[in-house]
Formats: sequence, C-alpha cells, structure tokens
Amino acid sequence: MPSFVPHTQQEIKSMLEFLGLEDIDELYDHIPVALKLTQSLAITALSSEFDVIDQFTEIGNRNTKDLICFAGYGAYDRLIPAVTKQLASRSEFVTAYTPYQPEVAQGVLQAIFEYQTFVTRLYGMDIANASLYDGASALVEAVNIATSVKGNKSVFVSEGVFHNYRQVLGTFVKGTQTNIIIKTDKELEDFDAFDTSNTVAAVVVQSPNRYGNLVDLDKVKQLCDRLGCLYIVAMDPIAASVLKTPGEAGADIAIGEGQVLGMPLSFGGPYLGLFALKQDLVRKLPGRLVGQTVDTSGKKAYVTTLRSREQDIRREKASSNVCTNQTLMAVTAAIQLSWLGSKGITEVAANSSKAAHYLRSILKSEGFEFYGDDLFLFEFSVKLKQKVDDVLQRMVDEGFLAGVKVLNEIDGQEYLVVATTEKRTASQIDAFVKALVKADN
Amino acid sequence: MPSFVPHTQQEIKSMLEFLGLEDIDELYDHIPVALKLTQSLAITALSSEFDVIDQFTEIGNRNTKDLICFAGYGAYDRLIPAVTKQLASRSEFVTAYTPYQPEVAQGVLQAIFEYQTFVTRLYGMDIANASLYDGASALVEAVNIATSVKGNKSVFVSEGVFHNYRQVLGTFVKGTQTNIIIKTDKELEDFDAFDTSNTVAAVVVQSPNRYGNLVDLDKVKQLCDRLGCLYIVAMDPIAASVLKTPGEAGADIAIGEGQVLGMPLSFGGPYLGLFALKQDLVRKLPGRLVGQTVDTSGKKAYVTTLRSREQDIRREKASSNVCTNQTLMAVTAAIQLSWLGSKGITEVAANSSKAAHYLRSILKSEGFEFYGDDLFLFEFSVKLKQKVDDVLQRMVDEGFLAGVKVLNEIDGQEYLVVATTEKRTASQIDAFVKALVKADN
Amino acid sequence: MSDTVFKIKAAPGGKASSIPLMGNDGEPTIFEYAKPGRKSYNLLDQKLPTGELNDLLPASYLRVNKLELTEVSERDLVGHFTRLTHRQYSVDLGAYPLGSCTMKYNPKFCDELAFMSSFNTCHPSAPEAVVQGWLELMVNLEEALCEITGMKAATLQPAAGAQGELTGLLLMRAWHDDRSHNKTTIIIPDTAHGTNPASVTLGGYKVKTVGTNEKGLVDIESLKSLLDDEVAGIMLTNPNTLGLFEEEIQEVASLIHSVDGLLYYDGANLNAILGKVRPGDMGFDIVHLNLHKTFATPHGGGGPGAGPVAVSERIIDFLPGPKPTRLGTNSYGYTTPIKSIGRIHSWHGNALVLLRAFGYILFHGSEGLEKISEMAVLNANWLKRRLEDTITPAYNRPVMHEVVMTAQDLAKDHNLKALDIAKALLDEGFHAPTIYFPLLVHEALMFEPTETESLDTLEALARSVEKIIAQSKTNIDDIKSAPRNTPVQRVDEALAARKLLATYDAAINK
Amino acid sequence: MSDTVFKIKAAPGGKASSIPLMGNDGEPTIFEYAKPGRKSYNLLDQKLPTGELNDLLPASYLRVNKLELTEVSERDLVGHFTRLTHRQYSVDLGAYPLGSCTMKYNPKFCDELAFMSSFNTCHPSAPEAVVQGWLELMVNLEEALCEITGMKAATLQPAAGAQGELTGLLLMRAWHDDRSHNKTTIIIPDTAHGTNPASVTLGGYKVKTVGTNEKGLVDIESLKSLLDDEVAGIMLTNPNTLGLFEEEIQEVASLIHSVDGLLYYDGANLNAILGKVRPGDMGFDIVHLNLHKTFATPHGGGGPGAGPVAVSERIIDFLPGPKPTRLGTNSYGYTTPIKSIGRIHSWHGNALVLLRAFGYILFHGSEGLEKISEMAVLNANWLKRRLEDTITPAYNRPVMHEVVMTAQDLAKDHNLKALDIAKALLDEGFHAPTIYFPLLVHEALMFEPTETESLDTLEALARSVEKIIAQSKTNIDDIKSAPRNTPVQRVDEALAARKLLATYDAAINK
Ligand SMILES: Cc1ncc(COP(=O)(O)O)c(C=O)c1O
Ligand SMILES: Cc1ncc(COP(=O)(O)O)c(C=O)c1O
Repeated sequence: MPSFVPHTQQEIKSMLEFLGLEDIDELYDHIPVALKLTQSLAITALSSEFDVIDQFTEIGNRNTKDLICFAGYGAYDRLIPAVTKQLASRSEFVTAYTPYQPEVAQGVLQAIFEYQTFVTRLYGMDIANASLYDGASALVEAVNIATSVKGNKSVFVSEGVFHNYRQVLGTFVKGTQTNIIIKTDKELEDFDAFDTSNTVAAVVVQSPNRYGNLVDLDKVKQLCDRLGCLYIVAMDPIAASVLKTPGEAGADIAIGEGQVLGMPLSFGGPYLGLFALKQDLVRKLPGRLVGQTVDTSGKKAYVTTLRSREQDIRREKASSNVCTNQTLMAVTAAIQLSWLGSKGITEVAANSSKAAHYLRSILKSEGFEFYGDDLFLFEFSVKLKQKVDDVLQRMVDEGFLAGVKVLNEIDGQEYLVVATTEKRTASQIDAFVKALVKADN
Repeated sequence: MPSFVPHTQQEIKSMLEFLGLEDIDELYDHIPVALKLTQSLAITALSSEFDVIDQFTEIGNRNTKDLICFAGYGAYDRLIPAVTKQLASRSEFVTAYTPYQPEVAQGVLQAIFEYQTFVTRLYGMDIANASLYDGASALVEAVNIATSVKGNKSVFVSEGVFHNYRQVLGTFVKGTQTNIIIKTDKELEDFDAFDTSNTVAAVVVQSPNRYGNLVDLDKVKQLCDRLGCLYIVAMDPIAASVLKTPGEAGADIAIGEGQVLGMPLSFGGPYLGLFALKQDLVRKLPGRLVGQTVDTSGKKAYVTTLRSREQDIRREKASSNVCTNQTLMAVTAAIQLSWLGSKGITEVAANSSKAAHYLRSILKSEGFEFYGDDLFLFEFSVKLKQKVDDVLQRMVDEGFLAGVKVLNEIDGQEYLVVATTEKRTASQIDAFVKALVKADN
Repeated sequence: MSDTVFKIKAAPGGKASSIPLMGNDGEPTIFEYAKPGRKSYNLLDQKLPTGELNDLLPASYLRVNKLELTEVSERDLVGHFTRLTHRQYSVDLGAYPLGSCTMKYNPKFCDELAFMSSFNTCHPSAPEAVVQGWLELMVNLEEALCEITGMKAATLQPAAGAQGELTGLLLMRAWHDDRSHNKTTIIIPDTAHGTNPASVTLGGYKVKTVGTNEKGLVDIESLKSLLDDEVAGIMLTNPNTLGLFEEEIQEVASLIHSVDGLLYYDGANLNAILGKVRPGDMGFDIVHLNLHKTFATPHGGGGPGAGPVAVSERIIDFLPGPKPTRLGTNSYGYTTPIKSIGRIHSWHGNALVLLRAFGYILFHGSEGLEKISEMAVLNANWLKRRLEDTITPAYNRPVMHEVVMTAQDLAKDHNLKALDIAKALLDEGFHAPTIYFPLLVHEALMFEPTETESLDTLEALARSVEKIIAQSKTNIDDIKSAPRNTPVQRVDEALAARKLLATYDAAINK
Repeated sequence: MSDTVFKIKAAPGGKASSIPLMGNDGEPTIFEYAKPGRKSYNLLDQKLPTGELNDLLPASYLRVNKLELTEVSERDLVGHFTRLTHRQYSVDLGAYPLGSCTMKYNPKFCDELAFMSSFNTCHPSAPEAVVQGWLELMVNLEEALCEITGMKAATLQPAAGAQGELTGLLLMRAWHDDRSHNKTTIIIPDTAHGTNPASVTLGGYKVKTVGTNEKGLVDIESLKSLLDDEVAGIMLTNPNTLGLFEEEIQEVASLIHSVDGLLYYDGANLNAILGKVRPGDMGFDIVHLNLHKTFATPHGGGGPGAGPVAVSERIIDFLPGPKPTRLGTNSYGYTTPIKSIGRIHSWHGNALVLLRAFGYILFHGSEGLEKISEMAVLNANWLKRRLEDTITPAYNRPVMHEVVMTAQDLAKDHNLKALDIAKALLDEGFHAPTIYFPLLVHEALMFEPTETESLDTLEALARSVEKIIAQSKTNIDDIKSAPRNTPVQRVDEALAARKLLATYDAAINK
C-alpha cells in the first residue's frame, strides 16, 4: 500500500504504548460500533506514482489534443511565459496556508498587495480584494453588496453578461432572495427611453459583452445615476488595458475573470475572480484584503486587514462567506502582469484585436454574417447556416476548436462566438476560414 | 530584437555620458579596426520565447517518440519521481556558481557532502569527489592517478569496459602518453595463468561488463596484488547496491556513470561521473571535494577542501584540470538516493534483474542464443541471425529501441545488448519478444 | 522523553530553515523596480498585417488614462518573486500544525498531473466529444467521493468549502421548497467555523446556536429545546472543531429528521475518519469535502481549493448542473438534474484541483486512505498526551485528528496568551497552531499535526512548547517581543485597519 | 550620484533576500533523518513473476555488507532539500559579480526546452534515424558557434571549458604530429586561468609563461624571447583575465604562426565581443566556448557546463568523433573526421546544455548577441569609473566585460584585504566578486557585472563597496568578523583541510 505516512511500525508501537493502547483501532473505540465500516472502501490503490501517471496519461489521451483554439467566452488561450509558470510554482507559494501569521507570510502577503494594486490600476478602481473564486462568484458578490447597500432586492442585469455567470447568479439569489431582471444592452444604453419608475440596487453590464461587442459604458452610467443605483461593470482585464475602464466609466464595482493573467485553460479552473470597488464601499468588500503596516521595529510589513468584515469574526452577520479563495492564482496574475508590464498587456490586447479584425474581414469576404456591429475587440459572433453543434464537430475534425455556441436570448438564434488571442497566427486564421467555409456548407 | 538586457535608452545615454562617451561603439575603440566585424553575424533572431519553443517542438518531433527503451550500455531508462525533478530544479541549486563563498553556499555544499557520503557507501570506498563529467572522464582520471602514483605508464584495461569509455581514454592518453593494453575479462580473472612479468600501474575492469556479465572481482584483485598495481573498478551504481562492491573487492578506485541516479537519458548528457577512492589516495583526488568544518562561532559548516590539489592553485603541477564539474547532477543524485533509500535502490536493482532474467528465459525458449554465461544482472547480449542494424530498425518500426549494437572485440561478432530496468513491464517484455522474433527472421 | 529515543538533531523534520541568507533589508514592491522602457515580455510573431487599435475603435471606447502597471526586466522580476518566496513559510519548509486546516504534505507527483497538457489545455466550453478524458475523470472522482462519504451523488463545482456549504444550504432549501415545507432556521453548534453561520445567512436562513456539553459535544438537551417545525436542518462537523467525535450523532440525526430537517456535514475534518466511518452512515444528507485539506491539494497561500458536495438519494435531483455523467461504458456527457438548483461555478469547478485530488485517491486506495486517518488521529492523541502536563487540553478525552488546548491558566498566571505562544513558536522554527478558535474555548490553541509529520517532529514541537512555557515563568517580556528571527517582527494589525493602505498607490500617497 | 537619479529603495534589483525566515538552527544531514522502515520510494508495478536476486546469482557476487543509504519520508526529503535551498545564494536571488564566471541571468524559457520529452527521453545510442531532431539541433548549433567565433567546424563533446582546453591541446598535438613537428611547449600568460597550465600538462606539453606589460597585455618582447621551434602554440583569452583586450593580438598571431605554432583561444571571456570581433579573425586556430558563461546555461552550483571547441579549416580533420553531420538537406548522421583525435565524451557531450544554449542563441539572433556584449562592456566600464575613486583599478584603462581592482593600498593602510571586502559584501546582500585572481594582481577583486544587471544594481553595489571601505577606516574589526547575516559565519577552511571530514561517516567517527 503506497503512502506518505512517515511512521515506522516501531514508532507506531511506541506511540500506542505511550497512550496505553494496544491497537490502532482503540483510537476509534468511542465511535458507536454501529457506525463503523465493516469492510474496506471500494477504492483500489495503484502501486506507485508512476502507475498513477500512466493511468492519467491514458485518460488524458481521451481528450482531443492539439486543437487550435478559437473559443473564448470568458476563457482564453493566451501566452504564458516560462517565468510565470516557474515562479508561481515555487513551493513556498504553493504549499503555504492563508497568511494567518504575517511574520512568516510576507512573501504571499506582499505578492497579494502587489496583485491588488495591479487590479485597481487595470480597472481604474480604488480597492481590490485578494481574489474570489471566479468571474461568476465575483458577480454574485457584487450584486450582494448592491442589495445590502441599497436595501433593495432587485437588480437589472444585461443579457450581454455571460449566460453562465447569470446562471450562477440565478442559483445564489435563491438564498439572498434577490430579484434579477434581464435587460438588453440596447435598453440599458438608451437611458432616455428607459422606464426609471422601478428602483433597483444595481445595473450590471459586461463590456465587451458575451457576443464580443462593446457597450457604451458612459450611457449606462447615466442610467445608473438616474436610477440612483450602483453600477457594476464586468470586464475582461486584458480588454481593460485598452478600453475605457470601469473606473473611468464611473462604476462602483468592477469584476472580471482573471484566467487570462497567466492561467492555462484547464477545463475551467482554477481561475481567478477579479473584484474591485470604490473606496466608499470598502467595508462591504468580500474576501480577504491585504494592507501595508509596520512591525514593532517600524519596518514596513503586510497583513490581512479589515478582518472584522470576514466570516470568522462576523459569522452570521458577515456579508460574504468566502474563506479559501484563489490566492495562488492572484500571485500568478501578479507575476504575469509584472512580466507583461504596461506595454505588454496593451500589446496583447492590440495583437488579439488585430487578429480578430483580420479574421472577421476575411470571413466577411467569404459571405459570413455577424451579430452586432463593428465595435468589438478580440471576439465576435458569427451567424452560421448549419447547426452550430454540427459545425463545431466538423471543425474539430479539422483540428480547430472553432468557438463557443451561444444562444442569443434576444433573437432566439444560435451563434458561433469566435475569439482570437495574441497566439493565433495569420496562417492559423487563414486555415480556420478555409475550414469554416467547408464546415458551414 | 528580443533581449534580457535591462538597460533603457535613457540609462544607456546617462552611462555613456558618465564615461564621457558619445556612442556605444566607442567602448570598442581600442580594438584594431581591422579586426572588427563589418557586418552582422548571420544569425536571425526569433521574435520571442514562444517562437523558440515552437521551433524546438518542430525539431523535437523529428526524434522518434515514445520508443520503449531496451537500450542500456551505460545509459538506462529508469524511474525518476516528481520530487527529484522538482527539488533539483529549485533555482537556488540551478543558478548558483561553484561554492566559492561558503557562507552563502551551504545549500550546495551540504548537498554535495551528502552526495559524497552516498557514493562512498554505494561503492564501499572512503572518499568520493564532488563529481566528474561522466563515466568516461572518471575512467581517464582514475588511470591518471594510477600512472602518477605508480610512476608507470602502462595499464591493463579489460575489453569488458564500455568501448566508448575506452575510446575516450584512448584520446586522452595521447596527452599523458599512457600505454593502454587491452585484456579480456577471462585473462584478468585467470590470475594464475597470467604473465606478470610486465608491470603496470593499474588493472581496470568493469562489472557487470559491457555485455552485461559479471566479473569475478576477487580474482582480478588477486591479479592486481601479484602485479603490485592499483585496482580500478567501474561499476554501475544501481548494480553496486546489490553486487559485491568495488570496496569489498579491494579496489583502490571505483568509478561509474551516475545518470541512473535521477537523470533523464537526454541523448547522453548532462550525466554524472562517479569517482571514489581509498583514503591513502586522497591527495590525488581529481576535482572538488567538500569537507565538514566549523565557522568562527563554532557552528558546523561545509566548505570545499584540500584545494591545494586543484588547478587554480597548483596550476601546471595539478594532476587534473577539472574546474566546472557536474554539481547539479550530484545534487540530483543525492535527492534521488535519499528518495530511494537503502531498500529502494536494491529493489530497483532486483526488479530490473527480474525483468532481464524473465526476458532472457523467454528469448531462450524462442531459440535465441547469448554471449556469456548466466551471471548477469539487468543486461545481456543476444546473438542475432540478421544484421543488428537491420533488426534495430525493424524494432523501431514496432515501437522499440531494442538495445545497443556492440562489436565484440574477442570473437569479432556483433551483438544486440539488451537491458531492462524497473520500468519495463511483463507485457512490454512479451511484446518485445514477439517483435524480436519477427524482426530477426 | 530522552534524546536518545528521538535522536533529535538541531532541526528535525518539521522545523523550518532558519538563519538569514544574507543582508538585512526588506524587499521593495515590484513597482519600485519599474523603469520606463524596461521590459520582460516578448510576444509571438503572428505575422499579421500591422494596424493600430486606435484605427479599429472610436476613442470614446478607449482608455482615458494611460495604463501604468510596471516596467521591469525578467531578471528583476525573477529576483523579486524568488526573494519573496524566501520570506514565506510553507509546508515544504516545515511543520504547519494549523488546526482545522489539515496542512499535510502535498505529494509532488500530483503537480505533474496538473502540468499534463492533455488536461490543462482543454477549453471549458469544448463539445463533450472533445473532453471525454476530463468527463471520465470527474465522474470517477465523484464516485470515489461518494464511496468515501457514503453518499449517492455529488457535484464537483464548488470552488472551496464555504461555497460547498452555501451550495448545500441551497440544496436544503430546494428540497424543502419542493415539499412545500416552511422552514426558516438552521441549527449550528457554538463550536462551528465562521463560514457555517455566514453561509446560513447567504442561504436565506436564520442561525440558531446549539450549545456544547461538558464532553465537548453537541448538547442534546439544548438541541431538543431548539427543535421546531421551522428548523430546516443542522450543520455539523464530525469530528467537530474541538477534534472530538460526536458520539451521539445518530440521536442528533433522528431528532433533526423527526422535524423534517436535513443534516449537513462540514467535511473540513474528514481526514480523521477516512475508511472508518462515513457521514452517510451517520445520517447526513448533504456533505461537503475540502479536497485541499483531506486530499492534499496544496493550499496555495489561501487557495485554490475545491469543495465538492455529495448527497443522499433524495437530494440527487436537486444537484447543480451541468453535471459530468457516464452515458455508456466509455462515453460521457453532461446532464442537468431535473430539479437542479442551477450552476455554482463559471464552468466545472476548480478542475485541476479535482484532478490532483483524484490522483491522490488513486494512489492511496482504501487501505492507504484508512492509514492516513489512523496516523492523523494517532499523532493528535500522542501530541495531546505529550503536552497535557504542560498545557491544558480543552477537553481531556480522546481526540480525533486535532487537539484544542487552552492557555487560560497560563494567561492568568503568567500573562502568557495563546498569541504569545504562537509567536514564540515561530522563533522556534515552527508554524503556529490555530489560535482563538473555536471561540468557545478561551485562549485556544488548536494543533493539527496531520499524518505526514513524524514522531520526531511532534517531539520537537512539544519541546518547543515546553520551552516557551517554562521561559514565560521567568522572562515573559522576551516572549512578548517574539518573533525576532523572522523577516518582520510582530506586525501592527490595528494600524493596518485604522489607516488602510491596500495598494501601492495608496501607500505612497499616504 | 544622488538617490533621486537612482530611486534606490531598500534593496534594488540585484540584492539578495535577507533576513532569517525563522528559527535559528542549522540543517541536519539527510542521514540524521533516517529511521529504519521509513521510506519515500514507490516503484511501478511491472507485473513480473516474483523472485529473489539471491536465487539468480551466486552469493560470492553479491554485496557482503548491507547497503545503508538513508530512510526518510518524502515529506522529510522535501523539507530537507527545500531548506538547503534557503541556505544557498543564486543568480535568481541577486547579483553575482564573480569575475571570469559570467554569472548572468539564465532565461527561464530555456528550462522549458530542457524539459521537452521529445529531447530528453532519447537514448544516446539510438540509431541515427531515430534522433534526427537531436542531430539537426547539434549541427545547427555547431554552425552558429562557428559563425560567432569565425571558425569552420566544431566539436560539441567537451563537457566544460577545461575539457575543451585539453581537447584543443590534443588537437594541436595531432596537427603537429601529422606534420612531424617536434613540439614540446605551450606559452601561456601569467594572467591565465589555472585550468590552462593544468591542461597543458595533461596535453603532454610544458608550460612557458609569458609576462604582462604595464598595459596589462601580453608583453610582446617577453613573448619573442620565448619563441623557438619547440613552441607548439599559445593559449590566450581575449579579452584577457584582466578584462583587457589584447590589442596586439595580430602581432602575437603572426609571431606564433612564424614558428609553426597554433593559437588557442580560451573562450571564457567571449561575452565581451559577441558580434564585434571574432577569435577566428584575430588569428586563432582553436577556440573553446563556455556555453555556461556566454550562453546563459545555468551553472548548477558548479556544473554542468559545455565547452565546445571550434577550429579553423586546417584543424577540421582532427576533430573528435563521432560528429553530428548534415548528410542532405533534411538528413543527419554521424561522421568521424579522417584524422580524428577520437572521442572526448561518453556520448555526445552535455546535450541538454547544448540545447539550452541553442535556444538562447536563436532567441537573440545577431543583434541581440551584439547588444549583450555592448551592455556587458558598458556595465563593467561604468562600474570601474564609478568605483575608481574608492578602490584602485589594477590597470587604469578601458576594460571590456570585467574589471580587476586591487585592495593593495587598503590592505597596507587599513588592513582591509580583498577577502574582507568580499565577506563584508555578503552582509550587504551581494555576492562577492572573484578575489585573488588573476594571481598577478595583488589583493585582486575582479568584478564582472554582466549585461543582465541594471544600473540601479551597479549603483547599489558601488555604494556597498564605498560603505565597506569607509567603515574599514574607523572600524576594521567589525569588517574582519563579517559576514554575520549569513547562514554561517566565516568558515574555517584550514581546519577542513587539516582534519578531513569528507563524508558523514567520517564526521560522526571523528
Ligand atoms: C471547519 C471548517 N469549515 C469550513 C471551512 C471553510 O472551507 P474553505 O476555506 O475551503 O472555504 C474551514 C476552513 O478553514 C473549516 O476549517
Ligand atoms: C578564464 C577561464 N578559463 C577557463 C575556465 C575553465 O572553464 P570550466 O570551468 O568550464 O572548465 C574558466 C572558468 O572559470 C575561466 O574563467
């Protein structure tokens, strides 16, 4: 039986003796007999780590390999340099716990402090927390803040917010009894025409939206002002490096998915919930926050702070229950953002966009049509003649993951949402178009 | 132009100003104009690390992948656990220099001290150095010690020593003007019949020899005693965990190839020259040696020692010129040996042997014949009907690297030397035999 | 115990490295290394036609203020973060006996699994046919977790224990709603972890607190007094956060079930009972597991984790979806249970964490898992006995995988608080135990050695605790100024909250 | 220079981490963790018939004494070696201005190359058809190195610089023998690195030492006086080990060639001249390169390196074999030059080191390589100028990539030796420069900043040197007891040699 337990037979014996016991089983003597398992669990051990790796290799081979990825929708195939992978896998970062003893956790604390700074700069906000689980959980926490601050249980959420995020929100509002009202981006942008008789706690928009199109955030801001509600903006952080930021558009809370900051696609996790807000909401911030302080000798030091918001202290009165978050992903993002720097991240955004505009222009010349206007960054929605699922499968046979099937809740049609990143080359794009023309025939 | 240079244009300007220069080129002003390159080197930069990795992926794909390895001959396909890979790639080990400042190099120094201890225990010797380049260079250094100690320029070297090691020895003795006399193992074992009228500085044998067969080291020891020469034994360290050790057989110097102690096959390098000797030869030890000492406060500390042997101090009188060695490989071996422990390494040897004996027994029942007797560990030599090169190629087509072609200098025949390790499973072996029967038809 | 038995050298297995590497400075922030024009990044040559973003989009959509991140060389970047790791304690550096956190050694081979490109390059939206390996792995993991907990099905979506709790409460709510039960409250013990009450509130319930009896267990009389038709259920850990097994769990279960309530199991302490007893067999209806505790996926300085929720037969229809499902012998897809509460995670949960845990389970098998719990429990009991003459156990009876001690007397007699012991332990080269939790115990110190610490490490830890306590009697001031052998000394937490500096920009403008 | 120009914070880019992590103990050896019965390893299930080694082989061939290595848990193993890394300085922790060693930053992407299984699982004896990728890579690397050095062909076999030197000398010998020259001596300058004379001896030649003139260059008159028919050649570095360019190299070359001698180039200092001048164009016949210096393959605490040897047309036929060779456009194999001196390495050299270097060269291209040298030279000259009022340069003229200073006056006036400055620098968070080399310079301190250190780091280093020298004038005792902020204090090297304890077994039996 393989094991990582260090105990030798002799040690076990001496430990039992010290406890006055004869047998390991006696440690469980006080457990009611009726509860004890009478047979072993039906889980067979493999003989070694090598057998486990062999088995995983076999299972992994059942995933289709080396597909060229044109899928996005909140999870993007971006470049990850060797430094990010190596530094983020240093075992001090990987095998530490939450920094409860700051004196021996300055490494993680400082990295999070730097991460927080990066996120506020990206989103143009004042304060960012130490991470949430993912984009969807960031949305849920943002809505919870709004309803708690505003004492109003309704929010307008744009149809342009990723449907999976809205589904998660829909799940959790069953507990908080919040009322989600779906609006289209068009409606929210058209603040003059909007019926503002119903009050809400917040308006939530996403830009670029789930079709890849940009939202006029300034207009939605005006609506929020008229509604007197909070303004929650979801934005991809790479997009935020070049677009008008949530902060510049007057958002109260900015959220996003941080996977693009150095994390592999990994079938959806672990990812990184980005969360930032205005100074006046700081006491409502969910999750951990690192602050700068000093030690007894006056030296600069970092520590988790405003802890009185957190569940371990506030318990049932806490506005969030988050404990374990995605710290290692936040550290990863801090490394990746340091590597990219100001210029690098905007170049990533620009290169991704150039690829997308190049792709769209060829598709257009091939007769494809699109959903939405030309205001997009690195993702857009293609109308297909054939069923999207069928086209996706045919494209897989050609070596492409062609995009994400998205059901448009406005026109009831299915679209193929296609994304390009700084990894997609001209020749891959050309081949993609050729394949898509064939697949959608 | 990609680069790892941190200098900004502004910094370069300010630095040049500080030096009173206008242009970078002026730094090279004192170099004769006639020598200066007038055009760029013909080396085109790739745009990024990602382009380099893509290019390497392409080149790497031209190596035939996933061959099941039955080749050995001094380089074996052994298990390497994740711990060894991870610990040995900690950047403090990887990016340090030779421990010239012991106060900040205790990590590497202690790891080498532990490595030295492991090597002496494996070989049953008193002292081991901090590594040499590879098995062949260890052989060269051993012979150099012998000729220098004995003041005799001839050595007997067994034909059973890997031919590539003997070739390297042959190269370097052109400088030291040593006379290599090849003998067979049989001759060296038959000490009674041996003509001892010629004196030599040393006898060199390898066990298991290059055909996989064991040598009777005690008998060769008796010959050495009669010749009054040094006794140099080459032995694989995994084999040394179960066989009579060089030390137990009375060797003065033990050498070997340490690749099997945690290093991947990597097309032959970087590997690890193991080198150990008896106490009385310590002043002749080539390369670095770490010793235990204390610091000014009396704390235990490690430091490179007996440095007066080394080239940087002794210069042309040094008996070896080794400076950079294979330290990271020695650290790797220390980790791997700690992971294996006493029981693990002997189990590796036993499992490898069981596989080889299993393989040989089936081959025998299929009618194959072998070179040498049944005294082998995990490697043996098969007689083929077809040309070895042809069989090797056919086996590659079946997914196997079937072994190493070896020209027997005694009978003038070619053999296929086949090795099994603790990685070869019964089903791989069965498949191998099936394929070999077909390939040698 | 004598030194010869333990052969304790200067720093046995579980003690951290020590000693400054060099110099004596702090580490600046990455922003202080910035120099305009310096850079690390290089991007792939896409061979695209050139163009400017400005030409593609109207200015009104673009950033107003130029983005400033930082501008550093790769060399500075690597130096900075490598130095930060030299200022960070971790399991790989030494013992980490943080109670309730199960800081066991994380096997390195699981890292290799997580680096396998056949898994980590998969897009989460890929068609089912493309990700059969992932789906198979998830279904197999679900089955293994059900076997371990004695439940019938599970969702792998929750990203951590707390999210699992909330998922569990939403499952309760859905189940009660489905039966038109009118429920308002959840009972939790006063020893519960803070996430439990917080989750209850977010689940739309009110908390009722049940007391703890003199044995350290749920007080059955108190429980009975809380029961009424509005009780939706109870949340318990077993062993509870005092490290004690709730021996009367069957009675608790029948009481709760008698009012149509459900039992929720907080799996944070599952490491104590693997292969021994199962929440399902105790009567629990909903169970979360902290894979990052029991199944050795590394904590990452505070995450990522994974908090799958397993349920009994009658809750299956309510599980979140889409859910990886076996469709045929070798064919997998997604299904959504008919009464599903919906989605919990953006995608399928913290997939690579799930993958690591599955590797860990496969490696160990039933026997290995059982051994884990046995040794975890043995270690905790040994440590308790070893220390009980020095510092008082909160409850003096056999514990499971962790033990809570109280420094109440030491605080009274010598002004030696739990906090002081924790800080002084840092100077001894050990991470501190969890302190001031559970709240019920005054000056609590909660030690969870886990099964991967050796007897030598336990003995060394015990000696350090003894040493600190002995020293406190003669020289409390020295201890009050601990730690000194750490990158920074005692940190001013109050100042951090009073004058919030949560970004570098705030700090330089302060 | 003012702080505002440099914005120097507590610890700029090149300063190491600092400060103890925790505790205050040393780290025991791995042997002290051993406990019989404990283990880390697990082996693959081969599904073989069982059997015992004893049944397969006669006892007389088997080990007499049971092997004792150690017996530890994986947890202890990981803790031990991780803690050792916290006691080890490295490039990734800070500046490493060791002259002659070129301790530049090693790009991380090259690690990824070395981990590619398509390269690192290849057996070195595999048939040529199976390793076309490796052979192609090696041929391409050979061509790139020839382009860089201005030579015609190269062997990649030598595993380090010193082995390259000896290879070069054997090439000289073979060439002379082939022409029936009767040669006995090699000339080397008194500034040469110790490996040069040692290699000469092993190559079967005698050393004649040529002096250095007041400019720090080979003394041409002295050289002329040494020349005779027995001179087989000369070994030089250029720039030489004083960091100075041998301006009269063409004259040296024609002098040596005039007696049928060959010129050997020690490539340790190639980092100064990439893309600027080439050894081949200077008249060298044989050149070794230290890929671990110039081409950023990490030093690994002392190795592995790679020391390819490139040669001019007339030496090609003597190169070692088997040699990877291009056979057709896309086809590669091995050839052995007709007059080959034979094999140098067990296989094909330190292949993964070669692979890393090739990746580094491809990344940079000609422009990038040139920039490397320019910035390396700029840094050295800046540092020299910055420090020259504080400590005397050995030769006060423009240097190349490194600069040698002398503490001779400081030693005389204040008893401040090169060693003291080195040790005090450790306390400042910097690795020391190379000291007491070249031998010619008294109290030598040899700084090689390399191109990857930033101006901020150079300034901080200069300030530390200034600080130490200033302090020595008032408080030399403090400096004599440096370093103190290091895992151990000044180490007793004499004791180590006097009472040799080179294994744990020797140490415990002492
Ligand atoms: C008893 C208990 N319950 C719940 C949790 C919350 O789990 P997580 O941190 O994974 O959200 C913890 C974590 O510390 C715990 O100890
Ligand atoms: C000038 C010089 N020559 C030769 C060498 C020897 O090279 P290696 O250490 O690679 O054997 C060195 C290494 O320090 C050196 O600096």
